[in-house]
Amino acid sequence: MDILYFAWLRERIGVPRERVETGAETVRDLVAELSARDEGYAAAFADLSALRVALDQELSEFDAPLAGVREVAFFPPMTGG
Amino acid sequence: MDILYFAWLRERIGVPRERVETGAETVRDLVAELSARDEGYAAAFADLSALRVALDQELSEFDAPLAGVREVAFFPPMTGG
Amino acid sequence: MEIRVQAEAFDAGAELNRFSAGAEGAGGVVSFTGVVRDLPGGGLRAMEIEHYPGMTEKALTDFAAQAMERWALSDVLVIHRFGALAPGAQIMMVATAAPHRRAAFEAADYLMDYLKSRAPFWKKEITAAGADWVAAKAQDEADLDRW
Amino acid sequence: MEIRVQAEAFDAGAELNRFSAGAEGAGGVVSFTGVVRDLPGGGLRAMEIEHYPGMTEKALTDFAAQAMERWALSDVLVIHRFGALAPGAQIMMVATAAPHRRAAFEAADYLMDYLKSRAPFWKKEITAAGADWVAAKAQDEADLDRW
Repeated sequence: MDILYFAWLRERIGVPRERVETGAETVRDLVAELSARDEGYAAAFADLSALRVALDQELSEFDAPLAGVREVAFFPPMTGG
Repeated sequence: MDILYFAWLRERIGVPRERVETGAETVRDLVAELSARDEGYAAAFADLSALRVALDQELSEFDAPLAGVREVAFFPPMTGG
Repeated sequence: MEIRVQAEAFDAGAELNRFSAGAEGAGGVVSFTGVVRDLPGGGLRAMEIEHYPGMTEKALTDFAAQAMERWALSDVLVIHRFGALAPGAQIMMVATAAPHRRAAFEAADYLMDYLKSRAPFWKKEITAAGADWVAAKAQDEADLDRW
Repeated sequence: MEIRVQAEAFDAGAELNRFSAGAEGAGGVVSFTGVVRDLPGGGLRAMEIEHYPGMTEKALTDFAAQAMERWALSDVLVIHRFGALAPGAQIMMVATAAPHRRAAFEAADYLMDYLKSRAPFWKKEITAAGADWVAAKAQDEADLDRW
């Protein structure tokens, strides 16, 4: 599964994308797995209300299931326009 | 006092403007005076709800006083834009 | 604030660029361009626009000033043509520039409502069958109540 | 319907004219152009816009399709830039064409609200003091509830 990071989340994690093997069932499970890696990840994901998630390039929810998903992207609220 | 007519009112009256000497106190009085002239005027002014009036180039009401007014314009509802 | 009432065609794109370049501190520019629509099924030869010289400029200036007072705007542009216009021709244009987008949108929308029903313009449709004055729409009058 | 996500500058006036010329049956065209504003007091060196290639085009296409479904529109144009933009530069543009003006206004307003808060773009302000990610505004989120 490809995981992408954008904006300040990308800067804090230190990479724009990475490939992970995971059995996580939901986005929230995946976040817990990533946060368990080290303090950097834990800090980046500390406040989920400040983050958004897209599954296969579609905005989604942290409770959404990951079955069949190939690309997960995490990022702060968008500021386009 | 100058009286101006626009759009279909101008076409029905037959002139775009005319100069009248009048002692009419309100727009409504002036309309009554003009309507008394002949059937053409009477027909043109028959339905005041279909007309608008401007006094010295400012939208006004048929009950407005004419004291000091130099230019009165009658016309149908506007269709700009 | 610029108000123009003219018979000549104008280049909406060039006007938009010029207006945007001159609008200091604006974060957004909204424009509306009105186009002569053909009649359903075609057949419109021309749209003739009559106006009330003097009052037109005065009314448009008043509307623009009211918009500048009501919203925090950097600038306002209004161009309105008169005379005979072919189907597809541009009739008029409004542009508003503002620090915040909602102000620019609302002010342009407001100006259009006033232009439609309170500026002394009258439209006449010329077809092979003759000429008809366009009737004012109840909807346009109702739109004014929003402000 | 045309969606463009690009690093290059665009000419808003030329785009408006091209879009208007191609919008069959439209009685009005509304455009919104977003401009990089300097910071209060100046000092902005650049606004850097990051985006999510792939999802951005998808999201903008979805918003435009939703607008076409919700309002009777002749056409929709969305252009959004990414990369480093200087103060005064144009960031993005939305244009809507419709038989009736209110539809064009509402659809453009709607598209802007979605672009602001639901399209995957992130702005970063670069000053002499450093770089700061622009925070999302509660107002922009609230604006979405209008639709």
